Amino acid sequence: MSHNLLGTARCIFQRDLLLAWRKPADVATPLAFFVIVTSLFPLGVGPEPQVLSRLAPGVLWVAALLASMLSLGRLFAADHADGTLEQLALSPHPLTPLILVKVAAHWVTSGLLLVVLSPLLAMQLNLSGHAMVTLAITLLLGTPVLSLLGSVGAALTLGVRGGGVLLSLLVLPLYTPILIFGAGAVTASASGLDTQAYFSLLGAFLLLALGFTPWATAAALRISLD
Amino acid sequence: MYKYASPKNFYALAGRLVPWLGTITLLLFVFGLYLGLYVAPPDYQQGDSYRIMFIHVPAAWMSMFVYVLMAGAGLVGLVWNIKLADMLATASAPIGASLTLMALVTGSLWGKPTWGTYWVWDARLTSELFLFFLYLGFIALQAAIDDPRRSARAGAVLALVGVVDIPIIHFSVIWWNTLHQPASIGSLGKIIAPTIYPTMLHPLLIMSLAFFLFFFTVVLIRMRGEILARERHTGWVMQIVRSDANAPEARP
Amino acid sequence: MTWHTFFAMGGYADYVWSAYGFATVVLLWNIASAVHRRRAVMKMLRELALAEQTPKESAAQHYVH
Amino acid sequence: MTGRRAVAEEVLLEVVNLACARGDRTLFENLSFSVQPGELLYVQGANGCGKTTLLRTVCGLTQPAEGEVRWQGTAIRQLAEEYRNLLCYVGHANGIQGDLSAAENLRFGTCVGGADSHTRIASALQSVGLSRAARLPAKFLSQGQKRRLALARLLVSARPIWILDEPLTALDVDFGATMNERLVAHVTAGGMVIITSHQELAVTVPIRRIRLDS
Repeated sequence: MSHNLLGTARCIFQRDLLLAWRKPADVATPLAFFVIVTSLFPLGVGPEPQVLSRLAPGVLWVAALLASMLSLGRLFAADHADGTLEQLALSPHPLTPLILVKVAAHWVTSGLLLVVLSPLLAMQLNLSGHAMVTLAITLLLGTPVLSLLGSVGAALTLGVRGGGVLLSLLVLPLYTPILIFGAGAVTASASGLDTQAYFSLLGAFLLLALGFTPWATAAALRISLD
Repeated sequence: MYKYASPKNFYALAGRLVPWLGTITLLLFVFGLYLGLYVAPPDYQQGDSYRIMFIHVPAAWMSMFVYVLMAGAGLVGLVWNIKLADMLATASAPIGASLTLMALVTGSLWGKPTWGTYWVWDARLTSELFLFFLYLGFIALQAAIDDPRRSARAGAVLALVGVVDIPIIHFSVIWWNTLHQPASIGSLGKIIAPTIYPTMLHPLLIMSLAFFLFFFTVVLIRMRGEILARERHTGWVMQIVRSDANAPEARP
Repeated sequence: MTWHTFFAMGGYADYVWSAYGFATVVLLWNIASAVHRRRAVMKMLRELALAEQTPKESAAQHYVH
Repeated sequence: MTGRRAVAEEVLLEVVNLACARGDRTLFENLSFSVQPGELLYVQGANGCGKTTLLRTVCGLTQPAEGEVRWQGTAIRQLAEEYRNLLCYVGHANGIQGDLSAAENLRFGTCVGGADSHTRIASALQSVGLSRAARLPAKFLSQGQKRRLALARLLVSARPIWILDEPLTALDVDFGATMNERLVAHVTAGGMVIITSHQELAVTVPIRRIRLDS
């Protein structure tokens, strides 16, 4: 009797969450980065509430983008070093859905926590209540795309010298559409405009990324293991 | 056709093609520049500054074309394991990156007389800037991986993800640009579009063709280098090296 | 049209000629680096071929030079 | 048609004209062999001659420069999941996460391997002598114990093809003997083993050897 794909998927998801639970520092570091970077901005541009609320959507989104990127190192590196990745690649299940599960588990322990933290930081930067909700929704739709796109970069740079800096060079340009529409929605909401179109676009990006990137990441992982 | 898919035959074929392609490219450049700088009349709005278009626009077109070609070649190399396709992708990257840089610099030099400032977050320039970053990523990734096969395949995956993302980036930047730019500043493309006359269109097309052939000339030279490097253990490359070593001082 | 008005570019000489100058530099760099890369590979291969010969042979060859 | 089929079934795992390269160094070329049920193939050769690469290529992890690996006459590249379902690979890396317990690691390993393992985890841990360490985080295990934990996957997943890269390194003598018995049992039951090892294999079944560096 062999496990079906769903059983294996659940197994991977639970294991990755359990590992994150046992190594909380790894999860907390990108979050701390998010908080620190956004707290530095008022010191740089001055404490005037109008200036801060004008800059807040961009600052929060760029900080979330960088924090999400920094957490990517955790996605495959440990599994690559200890041989778990080989076992995944040799699993009798196709690699693509297994990768999707790993990215999902990674998002739960990175992007989702950024969403949870965001209202706090939005308050710090004097963002209105309505815009705060918009920020949380855009992060909820956008950070999974960041994780999915980032997984391709993380897989490509596995075991490559200068991997960390290289990863940022590969991944950040790909992130631009998410930044534009994520921050755009928050700005629009802060000035009382409709944000429906932004949400639809971010949702469309999410579907596109779900369909395309796990395949690319699986291909990249097989290349890195070769 | 299939005969030339072997690196050895391609090396010889490319060696024969390069002088011809190079000569045609040079003639097209001379003719295009003559039409563009001398024959075409000044624009009634922009005066002579619009003449930068004859290099900016072909460079911008080529920068996108080369990236798509690179991704296509990468896909062919990835799926059918064809070395020449890998080499084409690797050889294209620095040329594409340099043409993107050219589009950026000439665009900003055209922007100064048009907008009064060297850099405006115009849709075309911003897209080009991110395209440049994508090229840099591709080159850096391939440079960081020593194993030639892994390097080629990793680059191919990145180029494929990039080629899907480029239209999205482009469209996002246009959307963003229309939201944030005051209406008085139009994009460079919009400024040219209504005022294009045959006297301006002809040099533009000839310069574009010249850039296109220039790319192929240079990519063939680069591919010859790549072939030598990657096939260095084969008999035919060793033979070329030996015959070349007999007269090393004969070349400048 | 005189050469002078041609080079003046209706007052936009700085922008037009620096754009064309930069384009020329990029195009020439492309040719030079492509040719240089092929030569460098060839040189490396020659060194490799030399290194693979037995020490005696290469010493003799060196002497003949 | 039937004749061909009979031949194809006789030769199960087949390596045809295989060539592998690392960087631009060719490790081996024109390598052909086949493995039948009940056979143990011992891959020998000096360090760096491509033993690990050969094993990874037979698994399908590494793509060969030329040639192919076939299962029942079909390239494993085409079979993909179907072939991986027959395989258990223990490589240099143990595939063990230090922050998971020994039992959790084994459960995850067999689950990824597609085997339903709930009942057999405990007995497998016992037979590799780790039942008392079952709930200990794996980072506290010794090198030998980690190796044993990795090898326990073989016992749980019950696959016909075992591909083992230096399974005996870091193992103490006692468990080395147990491992040899396990190999014999697997081969006698009609399984296949492809193995590399620095230690001589003290098994009571005939060994087929290939040398890569000659």
